[in-house]
Formats: sequence, structure tokens, C-alpha cells
Amino acid sequence: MLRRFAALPAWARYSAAAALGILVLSFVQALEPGGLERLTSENASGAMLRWSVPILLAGLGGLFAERAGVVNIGLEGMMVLGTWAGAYGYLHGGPWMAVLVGLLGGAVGGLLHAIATVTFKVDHIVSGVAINILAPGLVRFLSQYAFAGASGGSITQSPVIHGLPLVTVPFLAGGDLFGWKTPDILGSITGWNIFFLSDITAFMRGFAVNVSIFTLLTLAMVPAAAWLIWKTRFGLRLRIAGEHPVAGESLGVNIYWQKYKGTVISGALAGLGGAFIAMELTGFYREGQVQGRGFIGLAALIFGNWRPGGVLIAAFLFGYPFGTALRDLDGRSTHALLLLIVVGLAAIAVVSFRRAKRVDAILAGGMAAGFLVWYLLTETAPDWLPNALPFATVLIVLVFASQRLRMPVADGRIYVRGEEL
Amino acid sequence: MGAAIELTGISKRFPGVVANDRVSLTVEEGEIHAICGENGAGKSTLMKILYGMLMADEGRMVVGGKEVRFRSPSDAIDLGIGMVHQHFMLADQFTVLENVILGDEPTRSLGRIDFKKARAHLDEVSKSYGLTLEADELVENLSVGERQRVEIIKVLYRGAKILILDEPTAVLVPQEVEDLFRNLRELKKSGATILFIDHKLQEILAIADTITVLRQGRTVATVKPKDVTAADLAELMVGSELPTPTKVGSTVTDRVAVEVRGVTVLDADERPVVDDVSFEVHHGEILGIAGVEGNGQAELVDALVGTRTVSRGQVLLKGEDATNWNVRRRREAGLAYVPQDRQREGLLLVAPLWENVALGHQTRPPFVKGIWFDRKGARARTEEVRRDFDVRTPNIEVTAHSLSGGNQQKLVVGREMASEPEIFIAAHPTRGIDVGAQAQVWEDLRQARAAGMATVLVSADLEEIIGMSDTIVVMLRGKIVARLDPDTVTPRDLGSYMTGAHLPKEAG
Amino acid sequence: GDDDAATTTAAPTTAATTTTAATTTSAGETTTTAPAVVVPDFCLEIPGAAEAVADGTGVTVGLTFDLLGRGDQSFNDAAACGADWARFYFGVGINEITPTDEAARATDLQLQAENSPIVIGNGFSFEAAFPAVCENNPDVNFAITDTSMLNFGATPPAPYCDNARGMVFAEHEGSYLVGVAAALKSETGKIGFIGGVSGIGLIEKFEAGFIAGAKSINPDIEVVSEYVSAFPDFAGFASPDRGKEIALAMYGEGADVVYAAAGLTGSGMFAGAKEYSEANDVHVWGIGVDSDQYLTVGEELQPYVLTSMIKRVDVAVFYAIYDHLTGNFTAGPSTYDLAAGGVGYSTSGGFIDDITDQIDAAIAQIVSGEVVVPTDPTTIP
Amino acid sequence: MSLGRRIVMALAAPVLAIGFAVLLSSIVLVISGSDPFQAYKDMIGNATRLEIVVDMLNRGTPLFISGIAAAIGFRMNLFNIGVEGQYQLAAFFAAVVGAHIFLPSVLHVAAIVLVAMVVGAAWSGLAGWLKVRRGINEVIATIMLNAIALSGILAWLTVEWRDGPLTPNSGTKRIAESGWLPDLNSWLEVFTREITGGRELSAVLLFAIVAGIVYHVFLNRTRAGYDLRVSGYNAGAARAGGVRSDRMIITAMIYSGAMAGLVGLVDILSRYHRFDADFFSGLGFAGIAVALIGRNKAFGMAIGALLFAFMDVSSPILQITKSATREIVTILQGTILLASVVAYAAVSRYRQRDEARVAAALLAEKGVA
Ligand SMILES: Nc1ncnc2c1ncn2[C@@H]1O[C@H](COP(=O)(O)OP(=O)(O)OP(=O)(O)O)[C@@H](O)[C@H]1O
Ligand SMILES: Nc1ncnc2c1ncn2[C@@H]1O[C@H](COP(=O)(O)OP(=O)(O)OP(=O)(O)O)[C@@H](O)[C@H]1O
Ligand SMILES: [Mg+2]
Ligand SMILES: [Mg+2]
Repeated sequence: MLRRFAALPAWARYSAAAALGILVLSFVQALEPGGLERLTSENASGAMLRWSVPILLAGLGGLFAERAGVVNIGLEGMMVLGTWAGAYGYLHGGPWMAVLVGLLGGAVGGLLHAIATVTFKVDHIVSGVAINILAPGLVRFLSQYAFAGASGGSITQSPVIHGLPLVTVPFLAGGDLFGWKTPDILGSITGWNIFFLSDITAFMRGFAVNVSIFTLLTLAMVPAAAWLIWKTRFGLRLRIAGEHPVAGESLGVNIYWQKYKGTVISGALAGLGGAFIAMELTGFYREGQVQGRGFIGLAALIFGNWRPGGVLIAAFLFGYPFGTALRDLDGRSTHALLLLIVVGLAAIAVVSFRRAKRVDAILAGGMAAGFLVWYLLTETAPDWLPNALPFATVLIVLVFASQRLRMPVADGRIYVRGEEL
Repeated sequence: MGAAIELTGISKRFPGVVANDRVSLTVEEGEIHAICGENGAGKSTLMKILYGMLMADEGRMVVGGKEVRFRSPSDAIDLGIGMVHQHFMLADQFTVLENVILGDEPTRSLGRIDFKKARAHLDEVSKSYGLTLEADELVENLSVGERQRVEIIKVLYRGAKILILDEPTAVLVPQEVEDLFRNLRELKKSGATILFIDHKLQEILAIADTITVLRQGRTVATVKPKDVTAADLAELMVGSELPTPTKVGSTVTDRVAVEVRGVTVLDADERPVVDDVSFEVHHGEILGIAGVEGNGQAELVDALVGTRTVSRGQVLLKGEDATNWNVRRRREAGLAYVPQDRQREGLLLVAPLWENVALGHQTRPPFVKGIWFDRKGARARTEEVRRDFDVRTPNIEVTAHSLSGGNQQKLVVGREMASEPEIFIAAHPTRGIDVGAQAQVWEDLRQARAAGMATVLVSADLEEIIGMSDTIVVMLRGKIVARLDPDTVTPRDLGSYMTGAHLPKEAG
Repeated sequence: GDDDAATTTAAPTTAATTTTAATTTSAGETTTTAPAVVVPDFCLEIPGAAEAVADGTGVTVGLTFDLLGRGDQSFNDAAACGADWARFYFGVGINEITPTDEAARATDLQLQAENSPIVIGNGFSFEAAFPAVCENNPDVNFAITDTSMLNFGATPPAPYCDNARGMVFAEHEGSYLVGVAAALKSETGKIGFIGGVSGIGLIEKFEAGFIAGAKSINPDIEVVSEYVSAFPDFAGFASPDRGKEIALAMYGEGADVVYAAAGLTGSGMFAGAKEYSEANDVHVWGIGVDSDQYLTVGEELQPYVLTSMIKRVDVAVFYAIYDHLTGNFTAGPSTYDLAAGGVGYSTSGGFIDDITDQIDAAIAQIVSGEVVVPTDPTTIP
Repeated sequence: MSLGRRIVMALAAPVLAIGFAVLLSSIVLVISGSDPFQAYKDMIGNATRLEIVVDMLNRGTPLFISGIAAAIGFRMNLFNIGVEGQYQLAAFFAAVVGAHIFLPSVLHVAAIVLVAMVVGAAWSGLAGWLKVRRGINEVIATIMLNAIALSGILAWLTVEWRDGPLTPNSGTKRIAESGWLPDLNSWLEVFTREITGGRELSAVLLFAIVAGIVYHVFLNRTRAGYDLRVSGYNAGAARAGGVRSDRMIITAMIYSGAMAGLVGLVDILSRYHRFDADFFSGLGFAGIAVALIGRNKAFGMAIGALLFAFMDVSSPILQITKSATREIVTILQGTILLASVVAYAAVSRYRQRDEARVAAALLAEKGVA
């Protein structure tokens, strides 16, 4: 069955997966004592979207570097540069300048990483760690001069900045079109209150109502990245640097250049993610506001099997519990997510069992039982759960699936022109 | 007609090595020009210079009558030169098509690759040379022969008129070599010039129009095949008679040192790579294992050494069931091992020589004193190895990385022999080392054999196998397909067993 | 004497520079007239400051900020205002230090103690480091905000040192006032409370006062409460991103006035108020905390700042310095409540001008003791 | 290579890196209108006071231990990014257990140390297990485990096990005095004047020294250390040489985690005697920096830790003398780190090439083919 699923075209696979996800969510929330509707509401998807975007950008950033064979755990630091640069850009030219400068700020981090790893052959992890340590110090220092004088600014934060305009999509969600208020198709269907169908439309509406242009641009980057990587000369040459650099070199492809490109783009995207956090989520630059999203982005990249679509799904998976938990004023949504984990683990257990992987089946089954007990014995989830949940999810998934993931063959290897192997 | 390529006075130095020393080479248009020489003679380096992957330190290159200077392979490609490298240059995760078009992609607007056009061109090329390939297959799924075809098509796709093939036959079975040669002749007919590197003299004589021999970075001769014999060629290559391994008398005892009973090893896909293999090696005996590379010898060696699990069957060392022993236990029981890939399995490249010499023996004197690692003992032993095995190094504090490949090999063989093993598993022990050192290793093996050492010798060098072994077994597709007497077998016979041309005489 | 004063005043802090650039000359220039001492214009007047007379010439104050440092538009700026006023009135010098991490707190405080006779630690985060430092520097006076500096390990709880003052505020009383305002302004009968960090016994006071104040106006009012993070995760005080999301959720559920007692996180709430109002063609409110946030959120968000619960950290800091200068420094807990002017509410923007009477009435009730504001939200029916 | 040449080679990278960092920072300071010489003078002047030396040692101690923890992994080509989570988890359990047991002094301290090491080792070993048995790259595994430890387990347990009234600074129950480590002031004062300001030189320093020596001796002089190193150099060769590299991975992670367990002990044994919100976080990442600067060598890391500690501890003086911004040290630290990894990579490549060249030249001289 899985094989037949894999044979479907990409759009069909993603839609089917999304529908399945929403279906499970509808069941899970129906089972929650007293019932819930908010897990599939437009607010839930809207929040998920907002919290996914920086992770998605970081993940896409990681994608470009690692496709070129450069492991980038400096994403976190590059996002930090992006948050600062975004704010700086905003204060010197408004929101679009913020996007641009944020992007450049991250790109500078990427360039640094490229210089260290490609030109000086420093180990990728070492350089990444160094950048992660360097970046916060650098921006704190710069803030002393850039922000500390301004009203509301200090060494740890910038004055207030604002995001790109919000839009509501015409027709789908009833946005305006040249002053004409279009019909709200998704909204109407949601209003009919049909199980599952209305859940889907409500959830979809969250993508169309009051979304930042920044968010829409980021979403558009996913197919764009896929197209770029798989369909263009740029992508083919980038990928050879990650798969078999010597082969590329032997055909006249300049591998160092590919790696530079990939790593700088990687930094730029991470920087965009940082700018997004500062502009759209926080409303100013502030020390420490990245909060590990760079690392989560890296996890999303692995989880997404080094593919743009996979990264998107992973970003949603991370963003959803964060968003849900924040909007969870009575603690019940997060509690319902426990059941979601149970369902997921049980599914893994069943699949493992059918593939005769006994250890996996027992491991997954045991964990499912544990979470089920937890679910049944409590009414609300603890505050820390949403913070730890995404990481635990990734780890659990990797425990059962890491063998199925395939990273670029030469990923993380130091490449020296003229040296084989 | 003029020469397609004229190289004059090409020199290339690497740190410490002169790879090419004023080499000159003239290749006529439309000929198949073979280049031969020992390992490290500088053949690949010369070809890489011609292909723009390396830049010569000195010398002139004339291609098609014009003097050229290549800065990257693209420059060479532009002049119609293509190269098939010694090691495959293919990305496993790319499709055949992607591998072929890389670097020369037909594009539409925005850098989109015009796959349709590319595929059409690929089809055209492969059809006109009779090299069929599935364009959308992942290279991962191709056989070795198919990969080679991809490599050749890669070159032809770019419209190359001058083809360089660096040891294309090394990985091929005879049948595939036949196919390849047929293709090369086709190409020649259609006007291509072919430069062809090979070690196997028979093959060279069979296909080449002209032969150039390199030795230690210099051109020593350019000859026509009809004027020379294989023996002549060999002498040109090494500068003297090839030393031949010969053994003196039999020292085989009746005590069994290694017994392998029905051993089966499975690969990741659960397919048997070593299939129900059984044999015995006695003290004082050398068992030679012959076979085309990739027929299970490597896995069998791993199973003997303990780096790979045995799925069925047993390995007995000196009468004890060692099937489940780990490597260390086997080594402590007196087993020594020369791995086939010294850099991957034999050496700690970034560590000093004396740390390298301890490897594998670190649990026994002179390397250990109680819980302590005995540096003094290790250094003393390393000096011994250096002296006895003629490892050429300024001192024993340098890293293994700074030794030449031959000296690295001598270090590995020396360290294993110095432990005075009772059981010796040697995979290609003389690969890549010079003639003198080769003779030395053979002499050491003979002496140890006389002292009662049991040896399993895996080698691709048939002379070595025949000359050194007391018994020969041949492996094909994981099975032992023949047991032969070295005194009666000829290399030609052995070759035909290895390729399966003979029916198995004795079932393994 | 003179020299010292000159250097400290000639190097005005950055916040001051921007506001009155015209009066400051570049540092180090020899000017015949001493540069005027400036106080940022968002600083509130200190009640009774004009009557306080002391000579602080040659005395430096070791002002130690919490991790955010000066410029946080809130807590640290308030403390800075207090010190700036002290410089203005008494001519003291200020040594400002902002620790870079937890481990730096103790060493930074010690460094301050070695250079200043009075050391201010701004924020409860200094509590752990203080006992050792105050004990080891018996000649220095210490004042720390937001904690009573009582050792609860002793029975009855006793001050750690006899040279350390713990300055606490009756935040519940101030929150009661903005609760009153919220209830009066709410049209939906539903209001919200966003707390920074739960489980530290501090923010619950705000919540209790807010709810009590709101119920005093409308007993049926519904209050939704949410904490951004829980002890030991202190991110809740500095996560505007999360604050905005929570605020959006609250507005979405019908609350039209939300009070954030969550430090920096509150600015996210105002951003949420703006976003929600614009998207839904309504006007919802946010209530600020600690300082008058109308003055700090920026022009675009000002229309959404109903009022702020003001905690006069500046007053506490100012008088700690004053007491030190006049030799009246007392150790132990000192509470700044409504009666003492330690808490209050702001009227900037004029959005609550119509209800100040009712709020002032509430003040009178509390000051007179007629109303006792609860400190524990769970005790409110 | 001659000894002199070796020393020059060994020192080239760090000296270059520090020189570059100082130069860059000076330029930055000049641009921002400060006098770099005054700033450095202030910092060094401050740091030469006995009290600041004590602060420096106290700050450097956990940095150094954390550096060793990271280095054990690095020597094995394992990137244990998880020291951060491991040491905090370890310190927490050590504090809780320490507060609930009553033993004679030495035993009490020993028990606390043991718990810390065991917990650190367990959490780190889990990452090793995930790598070996489940094929999860240790970088990813430890990043995930960090987050789970810090925002999951610790967040949960700190609430469960907090003691006393709910204040922002509440923590676990305080350890009885038998579980405190005496300070080393009297030792140091033998050589110096009296230490003022109530500063206590934490005896965890002794642990650090011992740990440094054990680390060096174990790795370089013992058979087990040889096994560990060998599998770091080349796992394939190690396997063929009878070293079980799978097991070595788990072993190394366990050693690394056990060492990480010691990182938090300055707070637990010497300073606060409990785990609370003020517990020193961030040492795991700082330790990675120390390991990178010290090239995983005990001595180098000691220098690196002291260097970082010096900058941390002496920089606040800049806020008082106002000769420069305190934040300049963050630039200094970051640049030293990045510059030194670049310099090491460059020097080591240069050295390799040089060695090969020297080797070949020597051979040519001897006239052998
Ligand atoms: N990139 C390099 N750096 C340093 N030395 C090199 C490099 N490439 C080749 N050499 C050295 O140059 C010499 C010639 O090598 P080359 O690869 O040309 O030999 P070859 O004749 O192709 O040998 P083989 O038959 O083993 O392929 C060898 O000593 C080799 O070690
Ligand atoms: N890719 C490379 N990069 C750097 N140095 C290399 C490379 N390949 C080989 N060398 C260096 O070239 C020298 C010879 O290496 P190689 O293994 O090719 O020798 P060889 O020709 O096989 O050995 P011998 O001459 O002893 O038979 C060594 O010093 C080695 O370090
Ligand atoms: Mg060679
Ligand atoms: Mg070659």
C-alpha cells in the first residue's frame, strides 16, 4: 500500500497526507472529554503557520547547504544574525528593507561558514558551533551602537519594528479584491459543520486569513526550492557537490563555488527566518529570541529527508504543538495531543510488527501504552510539554526511521580539489 | 595526418614526489594508444594533466595542432577531450541522464534543464555507438559494466573525439572486457582517438595500435604491439626482469591451523556473498585464494578476521570454534591480518608510525605494561619494523600520512609479521609496492611458512598466487569453484576458472 | 570631589543622550559650565523628590541591572530613572553594570561593592547572589528590588544581612486598579490576564488583584488567565512572540481588554491588539505593566494601551539612595504599596479619563483599609 | 621534525588566532571611539588582583571540565553537543540526592559526585546507544536530548522537587553541610595575602586538575585510552585492529557524560548547595569552545578556559572605568574561537604537507629510489 502511495504524484501525496493528518486530529479532539473543535480550527492552523515559518526557513536553509555537502549547524547563529539585521534594516528603511538586510545578515554568517569550511577546510560542525557562539556576542556588541541610543533600544533589544502587511486571500477566505468583498468559500463550508469536511476547510482557512505576505512568500519558497533543486542547472550542480564532488569537478563544475553558493543561500534563508521572528512574531530584535529554532530547523531537514516538501511537513509538525499550546487557554488542546502521539506510536508499532521488526514493535507499542496511560490519568497537560514535545517527536521518529533517511552522500566531508576519495 | 596530441616535456611534482618527469607523448589521430606502467608510474597524473584536472609544472601540450593551456576540465572538454577515470565518477543518487548531462546541461529560460532535449541527445549518442542505457534509472541500480558504459557515454555525449580511459578493465570480468574492446574498436572506426591505460599486458597487446611505457614518471619507450612480447613490455615497465615468486619445497604439516566449515556470509540484502565455503589451512601451508575482485574474497577474509558476522557455518582456529570470537580474541590467539585497503583498514594516517605499529597488537607486549600503553616498547618495535622491512622514513615520529603508499604497505606488512603470527590472513599484501619490497615480502612469507605459519593469501596477482601457494582455491560468486595444484596450473587456466569458463572440477 | 562629578555627568548614559541631545556636549570636552544633568523624559516625577535634600557629590551608586540592561522600556528603565533622578537632585555618580549571564551576577555585584558604597540590584534574579555578597561587604549598603531579602529557611523568616534592603511592591493593589479599569471598559464582559511566569509566587499577586478589581465592578465578569511559561522556565518574561499569540487567542475568544503582567512579553500583547482590531474592525485594549507603556510601545501601538499598572521601582531606588546619603538606610523588607505611592496607574492617552473617578475611589478604599486586595487568585470566589 | 620546529608549529595557530582577535577587537574599539590600550590595561589590571584571580579560577573550573567532556567526544570524532543537557541534569539529580542523604562528610561529597557522574553518563550514553543501535547521528541526538532534558525533564522535576516557599529563586532542598566542599582559601593564602570580599576558591578546582591529568594520562598513556583514540582516528582500522568501535562510541559517550556530570558541581558543592533557577547554564556550549581552542589537549584547554574566564571576569570593570564597552569581550571570544579553528585547520594542512615534503626530501638525500 505504501508503495502505491509513493507512486502518486507529489501534490496528491501531500494532499492525502494533510487530509489524513486532519482526520486524525478530528478524531483526537472528538475523543477529548467534553469535546474540542479548536485543533482543526483556522486559529490552530494560523498559529501553526506563524510558528512554522522560521523553522521552515531554517530547514530550507539547511537544505541548500547540505545539498552542496556542507553541514550547517551554524543555522542558529545565522538566524541570530538575521534577527538583528532584520531589525536594523527595518529601522533604516522599513519592512522590505528589513527582509533584505535580514537576508544579508544571515548570508554573511553563511559566507563565514563557507570561508571556514570550504576555503580553510575547517570541520563543518566545528565551524558551525563556532558561529553559533560568535553570533550572539556579535549582535550584542553591535546593538550597543545600533540600538542602545534609540528610544526603546538597548544592548539586548531594538526599538519596535513591524511586519509586512497582512492579507486575506480573496474568494477562499473572503478577502477584498479592488475594494470588492469576495465570497468566503472556505468560511461558508466550515459553517455547514460537516464532520471532517468542515474541519478541513476551517483548517485551510487559517492559511488564507490574515496571513503575512512574508508567510506567503516563505510558503512559495517550498515549491520554488524543489523546482530549483531538481529541475534546474543550478540545482543539478549544487547537488553534485553533495553527492560526488569529484565527479562534478571532472566535468568542469567548480565545486568550491557550488559549496559557497549553497552555504551563502543557506545563511540567507536562515537570516530571513531570523528577520521573520523579529518582524512578524516579536515586533523587535531581542537577545535570545531565536530560542533554538535553528536547531529545530536542522532537525526538520533531517526529518524531512533533505527534501523541501519533507522540510515543510516537519516544520508544520514542530509549529503545530507550539501554536496550539499557546492558544490553549485551558490546557486541554495540549492534552489531546498526547492522544495524537499514542495514535502515531501505535501506527508505528503495527507497521513494525507487520514488517517483522519485533524490537521496534515492542518499543513503539510500549511507548504508546505509556503515553496512553498518561493521557487517561490526566486532564490537562503540563506547561513544559509543548516545549519538549517536538524534540521528543523527532527523536522517536528517528529511532524508528533513521535507517530510511538518506542524506547526501558527501555531506559533511571536507572537499579538497584534486584529492580523490 | 598529424598527431592528435603532442605532449612534450611535461613535468608534475607533488610534495616529495615527481609524478611526471619531462614526459613526452605523441598520439596519432584515430589510433588506440595504450599507456602502461607500474603503480605510481605517473600514468593517471599525465592523463589528468591532459584533461585539465591538474596543471603541469612545465611542458607543452599541443592538441589538434594548437598549443593549449587547460585551466579546468571544461577547457579540455571544449577541445573534444573526454576522460573516463580510474575510479567511477558517478553520483549514485543521480539518474543516468543527470550524470551524463552534468556540466553540459541543455537549458531553457531561467536555467531550467531541457530534459527532453537531453534525453533525445542521449538516445542518439547511445544508439549510434550501440551502448544501450536506461536514461532514468538511478546509477545506484546499475552493474559495474553498465556504469562503465555511462562513463563512456558521458564522454561521447560531449562529442569527444579524444577519449582517455584510465584502467577501464580493472573492474571488468573478461566478458565485459570483450564488450568494451568491441566498443572501442567501433569508436576508432568512427574516427575517435583513444588513450588507454592498462596494467594487463595481454589486453594491451590485444587492442593497442601503439604502446607507451612509463617508469617512475618518465617515458621509457614507445613501441608497436607487433614488435614486442609481454615479457618485453614487463621488462620495460619495471626496468628489470620481473621477480617471480617461487617457493622451495613443502613445509606443510598435518596440524590444522584454520578450518572453515560451510561458512555463509550474507550482505545487507540478505543475499549470500560467501556461500557455503569450506577449507582447511595447515601450519606451514599457504592457501591461495584466487578470484576476480568482488566474488566474495573480501567478505571471506572479513569473516576469518572477525569483522563480519558469519550467518551459517563455523570458523575454527587451532582447533577451537572461533566463529563468535571478536577480532581481538582472534588476534590474541595468534592471528595477523593485512587488509586489502591499507588506508581504510590498516593505518591511522594522522598518528605517528609507532602508534600505527601497535595497532592490532596493543594488548600484548611490547606494547603494553599492565594497564599502561608502553611507548618505549612500541617505539623499539617500530624501529625494528622499519629496519627489517625497509620502511623508508626519516624517523618514526612522522605520521603515516607522510609515507608513500609502498612504504605504508611495508609498514603494515611489517607490523603484522613482526608479531610472529601463527595464522596470517593477507589480502593483496604486495599491492602497490616496489619490486624489491615485493621480493622481500615473499621472502618473509616463505620464512614464516617454514617456521609453521599458516597463511591465507588473497591476491589478484596470479603469478603471486601460483608462485607462493601450496594450495589454490578459486572463488566465483561466493562459492569455491575449484581447488587447484599450483605446480600444474597455469595463469591462463586459473583465469578461466576465475571467470567461470571452466566447469568446477571439485565442488567447494 | 569636583572632578568626579564632572566625569560622571560628562558621560551621560545613552538613554539620556537621545532625549536631550541639545543640552549635552560631547564627552570629554572642557566646557566652562558643567553640563546639565538630564533625566530621560519618559521618567516620572518622584513624589516628594523636590523636598528631599542630600549631597551626593563624590558618591557613586552601583546600579546593577538585570540581564536586559538599560533600555528595556520597563523594569530596568524604571530603576535607571530612580538613579538618574538621584543624580539630578543629589549629584551622585552612577556605575552601571549589566551582567551577561547568571554566573556573572555574583561577581558583578561584588565588583560594584568594591567601587560603590551603595549597590542596587534590580530584580529578583539577584536574590541568590545577594546573601553572600552583602555578608562579605558589611560596609556597603545593598538594595534589591522585587524581593524581600528574607531568609525563609529561618523561622521566623529573617533578613539575610543587616545592610541589605529588600524592596517589594504591592502589585496586587496596583493590579486591582487596572482590573477596575478593565471591567469598566469591557463591553463583552470578558477580559484576559497574561502572566509571565507561573509558580514563582510573584505574578499570581498581579492576577489576584486584577481579578478582584474587575469583580468589584462587575461580579459576573469572566476573566481568562494564561501564563506564558512556568517556573523554572523564565522565558515567559521575555517572549513577545508568545505574548502576541496568547493575546490573539484571548481576543479571539471574546475578551476585549487584556492585562499582561509579563515584562517584555506584554509588547506582544499590544501588537496582538492592533492586529486583531484591524483584522476584525473592532477595538480591543491592552493594559501595560511596570512602567507607563503608552510612552514606550511606539506610536502605532499607543491607541491600544488603555492604561498601565505602574510599579514605582524608580521611587524605591531613589529613596534607597536618599536614605543612604542621609544616613537613614534601613535594612530588611520595605514595602511600597498604594498608600506609599509605590504602585499606581497611568492615564497617558486619555483613554480612561472618563473613569478615573471610579479608580480613584478604589484607591481610597484600599488606602483606608476598607478593601483588602487578595494576593492569591485561588482564594477569589 | 626538530623540536623547535614542532613547538613553533604548535604555537603558531593559537598565537595567530589570538593576535588576529586582539587586532580585530582593537580596530572595532577604535572605530567605536574607545582606546583599546586603555581597555586592555583596565582588564589586565583588574585581573591581576588576587580576588579576581579567585573569580577567574572559579569560573574557569567548570569551563575546563566542560571542555574535557566535549574533548573526549571530539577525540573520538563524536560531537557531543549534549554536554549542556547532561551537566544540568546531572547537577539536578546530584543536588536532590545530596539533600536527601546523610553521610559523613567525605562520603557525602563522594556520593554527590558519583550521582552527578552516573546521571551525566547515562544521558550521554543514551545518545551513544541511539547512534550505534539506531543509526542516529550524535549531533542530532544530543541536540534533541538537550532540549528534552532542559525544557522537559528539568522543567518538570524542578517543580516537583522544589523546596520552601514559591519564590523566583526557589530550588531543591539545600544539601546538609556534610555535603559541602570546603574552600581552598587557606591553601592559596599560604602563597598570597588574605583573600577579601568573602570569595571562596572552590575545591572543585582540584577535581578539575585531577580530571585534566586523568584525561591526559588515560588517553595518551593507557591501553584503554589507546583503543579510544584509535577508533577516533580511523574506525575501520580500529575494527581490524581488534577494537570494537561500536562499543567504543558508547564508552566514549559515557566517559564524556560522566565528565559532564562534574561541570555543575561548583554550584552544587561550593556555591549554592542546591539546584535553583540561578544555576549556571550555558557551560556546555562554552566548553565546546574551550575544547576547540585547546585542541582537545588538557593543557591547551586549561589555557583556553582561563583565557575565557579572564575575559568574563575582568570585563565588567570596563563598565566602571568606562574605557570601552564590556561587550567587546564577546567579540574577542568569538573571534578567537573562529580564528583559532581556521588557524588550526590551516596549520595542520601545512604541517601535513611539510611533513611529507621533509620525509621525501630526506629519502632523496639518502639516495634511495
Ligand atoms: N594529488 C596528489 N598529491 C600528491 N601526490 C600525488 C597526487 N596524485 C598522485 N600523486 C603521486 O604521483 C605519483 C604518480 O601517481 P599516478 O596516480 O599518476 O600513478 P599511476 O601511474 O596512475 O598509478 P596506478 O597504476 O596506481 O594508478 C604517485 O607517486 C602518487 O603518489
Ligand atoms: N590525494 C593525495 N593528496 C595528497 N597527497 C597524496 C595524495 N595521494 C598520494 N599522496 C602522497 O603521495 C605520495 C605517494 O602516494 P601513493 O600512495 O600514490 O604512492 P605509491 O606511488 O603507490 O607508492 P610507492 O611509490 O611507494 O609505490 C605519498 O607521500 C602520499 O602522501
Ligand atoms: Mg599509486
Ligand atoms: Mg592511476
